[in-house]
Amino acid sequence: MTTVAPDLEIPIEDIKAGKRVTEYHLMWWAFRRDPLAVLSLVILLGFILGAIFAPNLTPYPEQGRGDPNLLEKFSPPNQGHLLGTDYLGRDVLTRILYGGRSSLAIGFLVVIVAVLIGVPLGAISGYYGGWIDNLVMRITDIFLAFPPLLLAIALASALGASFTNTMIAISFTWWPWYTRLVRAQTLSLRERYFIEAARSIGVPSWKIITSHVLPNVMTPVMVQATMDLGGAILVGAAVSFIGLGVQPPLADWGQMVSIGRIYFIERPWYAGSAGLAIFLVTLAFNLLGDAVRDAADPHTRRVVDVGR
Amino acid sequence: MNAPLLAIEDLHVHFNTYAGTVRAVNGVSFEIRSGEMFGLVGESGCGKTVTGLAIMRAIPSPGRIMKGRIFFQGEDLITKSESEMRDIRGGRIAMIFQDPTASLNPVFTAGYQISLQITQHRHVSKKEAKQLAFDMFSEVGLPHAKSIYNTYPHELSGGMQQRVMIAMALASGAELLIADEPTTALDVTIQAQILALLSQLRESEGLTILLITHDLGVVAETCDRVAVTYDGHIVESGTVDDVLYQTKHPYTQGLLAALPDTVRHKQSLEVIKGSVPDGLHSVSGCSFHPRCPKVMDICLDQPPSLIIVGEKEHSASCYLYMEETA
Amino acid sequence: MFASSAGMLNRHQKQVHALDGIDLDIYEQETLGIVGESGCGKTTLGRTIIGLIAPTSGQILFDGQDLVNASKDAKKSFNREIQMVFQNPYTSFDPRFTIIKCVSEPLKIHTNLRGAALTKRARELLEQVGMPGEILHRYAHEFSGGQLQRIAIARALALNPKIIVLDEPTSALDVSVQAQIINLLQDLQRQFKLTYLFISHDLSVVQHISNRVTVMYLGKIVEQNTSEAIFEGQAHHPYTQALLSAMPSVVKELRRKQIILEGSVPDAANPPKGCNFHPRCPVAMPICSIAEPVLDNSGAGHPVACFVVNPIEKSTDEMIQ
Amino acid sequence: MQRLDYILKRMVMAIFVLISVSILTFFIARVVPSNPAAAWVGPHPTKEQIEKATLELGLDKPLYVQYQRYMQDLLSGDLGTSVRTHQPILSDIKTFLPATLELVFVGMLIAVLIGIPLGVLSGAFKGSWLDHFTRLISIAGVSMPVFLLGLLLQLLFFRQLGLLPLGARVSTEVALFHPVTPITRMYLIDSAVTGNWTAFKDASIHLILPALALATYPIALAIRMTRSTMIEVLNEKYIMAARISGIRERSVLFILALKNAIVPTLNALGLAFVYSLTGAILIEIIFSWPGLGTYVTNAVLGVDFPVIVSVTLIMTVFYIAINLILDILQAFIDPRVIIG
Repeated sequence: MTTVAPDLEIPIEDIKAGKRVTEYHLMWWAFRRDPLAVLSLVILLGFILGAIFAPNLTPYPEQGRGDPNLLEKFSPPNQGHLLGTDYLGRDVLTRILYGGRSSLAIGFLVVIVAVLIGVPLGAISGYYGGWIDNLVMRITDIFLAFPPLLLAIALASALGASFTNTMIAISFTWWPWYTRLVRAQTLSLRERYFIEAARSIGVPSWKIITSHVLPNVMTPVMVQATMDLGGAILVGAAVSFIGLGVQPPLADWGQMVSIGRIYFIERPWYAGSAGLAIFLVTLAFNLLGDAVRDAADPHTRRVVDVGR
Repeated sequence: MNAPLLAIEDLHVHFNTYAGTVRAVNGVSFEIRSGEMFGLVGESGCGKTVTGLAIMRAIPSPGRIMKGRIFFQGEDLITKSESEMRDIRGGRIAMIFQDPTASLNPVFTAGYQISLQITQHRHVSKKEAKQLAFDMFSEVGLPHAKSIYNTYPHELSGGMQQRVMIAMALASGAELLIADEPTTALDVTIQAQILALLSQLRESEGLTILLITHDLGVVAETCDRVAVTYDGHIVESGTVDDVLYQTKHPYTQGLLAALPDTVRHKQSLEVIKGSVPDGLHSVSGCSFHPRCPKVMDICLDQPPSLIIVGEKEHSASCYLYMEETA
Repeated sequence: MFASSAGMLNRHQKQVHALDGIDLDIYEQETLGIVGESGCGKTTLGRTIIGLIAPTSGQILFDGQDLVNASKDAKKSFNREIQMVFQNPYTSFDPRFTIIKCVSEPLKIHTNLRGAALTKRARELLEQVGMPGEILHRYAHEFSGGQLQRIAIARALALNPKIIVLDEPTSALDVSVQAQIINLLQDLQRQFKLTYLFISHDLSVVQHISNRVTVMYLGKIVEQNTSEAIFEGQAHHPYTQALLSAMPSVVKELRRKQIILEGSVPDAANPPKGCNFHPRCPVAMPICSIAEPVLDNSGAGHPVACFVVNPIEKSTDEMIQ
Repeated sequence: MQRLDYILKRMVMAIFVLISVSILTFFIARVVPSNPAAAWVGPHPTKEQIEKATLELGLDKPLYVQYQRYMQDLLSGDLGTSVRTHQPILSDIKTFLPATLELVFVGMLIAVLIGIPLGVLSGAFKGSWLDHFTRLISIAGVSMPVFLLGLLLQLLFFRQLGLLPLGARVSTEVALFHPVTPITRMYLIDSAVTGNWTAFKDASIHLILPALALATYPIALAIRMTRSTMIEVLNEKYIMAARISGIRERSVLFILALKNAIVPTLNALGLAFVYSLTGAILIEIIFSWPGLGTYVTNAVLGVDFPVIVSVTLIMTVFYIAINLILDILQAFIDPRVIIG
């Protein structure tokens, strides 16, 4: 009825030889065998390193910081400017490398803040249940009732257009998803006896949460966080596109598309390369998330418990 | 003696996993006669459920029937096409499972599910199907058939759900019912109800039942004949009286001795040392030899075959009895 | 989406009497078996005794001291004395913990053992339950159900408890493994002078291991007697009789005339009036649907809660009210 | 009865969420800005303007009084005045909202018609070429910035192929010589009702590119969610039981499995809707679509704070309403939802 998936090889000899094989070993093992995962990792590393070492990589670091070069306005891609120049004559590739700084930073910061707020709240809510759970869930209801981009726009404009405020505004809309996710995971963990066993021994609740609950919810959180890095970059770009967020002369991908769209039909390279950068990075994070999920799922990894 | 309704010959089912080939069923042969209740008994991982699924030709994904023949009313099921099998599944052979809650579709009423089953296999109108469903419900002892018809599974108790499953299984006139641990998830008093129902259906409908179970007590009380499986093959088979009370194979003996009700209160139970092989690492010779208290040299290299060891085709696969019969 | 399962508007749920007026004594070094079908409250009872659930009312006395209203410190010391082994060995261990971390968790909470001394104690515990000490650094998923249940017993023994609550410890295991675990439990009981509360739905196992047996139905005790008596013809409550008759057995002498009960256990949130068992009882009398029988020695010489066994003479009117 | 209970409960919940949302927007409007009065009057306020706004909004009063006044205004339909257009915001929204809704509904329709069937097939035939192709589309779809997609579509269909217009709701000729009579202000409906088929055709052509761009993310989302629920459902025991009892594969997939998978898919639609709403903001800029998105973007550029807050509130109300409808729909499909 169903097709037979190709058999994977797993370090069965290691298991037999008594080497310590943890969940993470198995995940890494499966992950390495996924070509798309490795490709996306390479793309991401490229962008991240490019952003960090931008001043050393480009011959026009001053243009990356915003200095105009009006003599070379709108030159199409050529040897000196691989991706052409923008309306102020700045090298587009340089602007993209520099713009990666804010876009990637938004992605990482938003996800980190959302995880730091959302995960503990979800664990507490799911573990304690009762009125605490009710309160936390109703609060997430309220936040999730807003269209996230709009809430971010409203907040960012209340706080004033800037990189930090964009970051705060997006994080504000993001954490409830983690609360929901971790709460659901915690509820299913509570059904398992090892939590009861710890409680019956008298392990304090905070310790059960930190040592039993949180480590066991980390895998789905990791998967979600990886995908959300892409999602947050997308929303960050949208906020910048609208005109909130990083302000010129600092470079930012969303802002570059926003300015470049006016010239796009005649001179597509400017807005196009910035948009493509957003697309590639988001795509890579999504592929990576997929791969992490597949690697974490024993069904796709096809691990049979050998001991049983 | 009746001709066999179902005859399985040298069935092998293997699962190809990353870790290697798991030989879940490794040379199973037995016959079920028309109208009897046949017990297939064994511990977890002995291949009894896979045997049941193999009869249905419904082995899940990495598994394959490697070898063997399955004759149902004289026809080999292995050679049937998928569409011929679809008529046989549910139409002539039906199967019920351990967990009725999971086996019933939660978003359809019991009535819808049984009607779908009936119209699938019989050319009847919707109205006739509904009447048939009512009849089946009362036949399996569900009161108020009309209200059950419009009930969702989650509104029924476990025992009632299993009755609905049985009604669905029999609705299209199956002759053979494969019941895979049908009472394991149920309470003792409900188990008694369901077992009584199965016995009654056998009498009234002439239903043949293959009862797959781990519980020797259930076998003792309900079955006519029984086969004991170990590591994917049959170690002993015969009438229930012969196998359970004239026990020949050391494994069956060990299983019986491990039952708490066979031993006096508070005394130690007999224990079979070690644990069941995983089907992945094949054991040379008789696969029970590492755990056998009566192991001999010959057991280590040649697997024994099933031979007659007593009356009424009481057979066992054990070298202890080879000389006697030879 | 604001679709969460238990909303705050769900609060007006009915209070469910999972346990209703249970009186139970457990004596030192005995094994008290608790038998009943799903929904009878046997697991809730175990979890209440171990302190996982706080009773709505009532007392749990341990050596004469009240566990329910005890101070935090006192509760902590009770935690050492009463341990529990759970039904499903596969979920009894944190998949991210090594065996040593699992077994030594209680020791870290309640003792000052650390480092080498802790490892030594963990090794010792594992050897007591028949597991090699070398497995300390493995993970739970590397073991079979029977092996895990041994490790769970080792964890329960870590603090030298007086009482161990065993909640269906063998129901997930195969017969041959079940026998190993039962033998192990009996050996340990002798060796460490343990008291067991053995909860199970399997009468044959309970009969085998227990000194006394308590039969429960829908949150209440219906009969209590010594194990021998119950299994050798001294079962008086119609429910106990039905349970015994429904128990399939390979032993021909144990096969009784089957009493097949109608219907199934009612919903605990909505129990029947009068005797909880009367809708299914083959010998129910009119009074059974009106009044609630209490545990009484008068009819059978041991506690039975049934109007058939203990005919009412004295204050019928009072009871009907 | 139980179902009615459930529906009532959901409605009460929705009202609770509405009230909470109003409190949150109140905070964003009156508490978060460093100078709410200045934010309210727009860029470069004069001292008198600020003082006047302070009085009008009651900013000198305690918060609960301010909230009371805020709610009174809201309920009487007074959303304030736009700093830029100097019009009451409510009348501006009435003008712009239909254009956005038309775009969003057409986009959603495309998403549902393409996304859900593809998700079902992809999940049912996991591992097939169709599945791989669909997964590729969906992962690219959720990664694609909607504005880039809009620009690329323009480049291809306007610049390269010359097939479709660059933007706007209708062409200039139609606007001048066959104007759409405003009834609902959704051009497709209005032109059809008045029999203005020239305008209908023109409006349809103008809708194609923006609706397609807008639908991409929801399509991808619908595929992903439907596919994963479908896979989950097909692994259930009751599906195996149905197959083993000889039920035709077609009935198994499209009756027995699909009804189980549809409930989580409805949740996906709720999400898809909200992404369409926000996606519309970006798409409208690219396609010069005179809707709420253009309105709010201009408000951002013109620091028109009252407009931003009001549009946020209005769109949130729409989103809550859609979710309520989906919740109620679920109750009619899956009986377990009611007791769960």
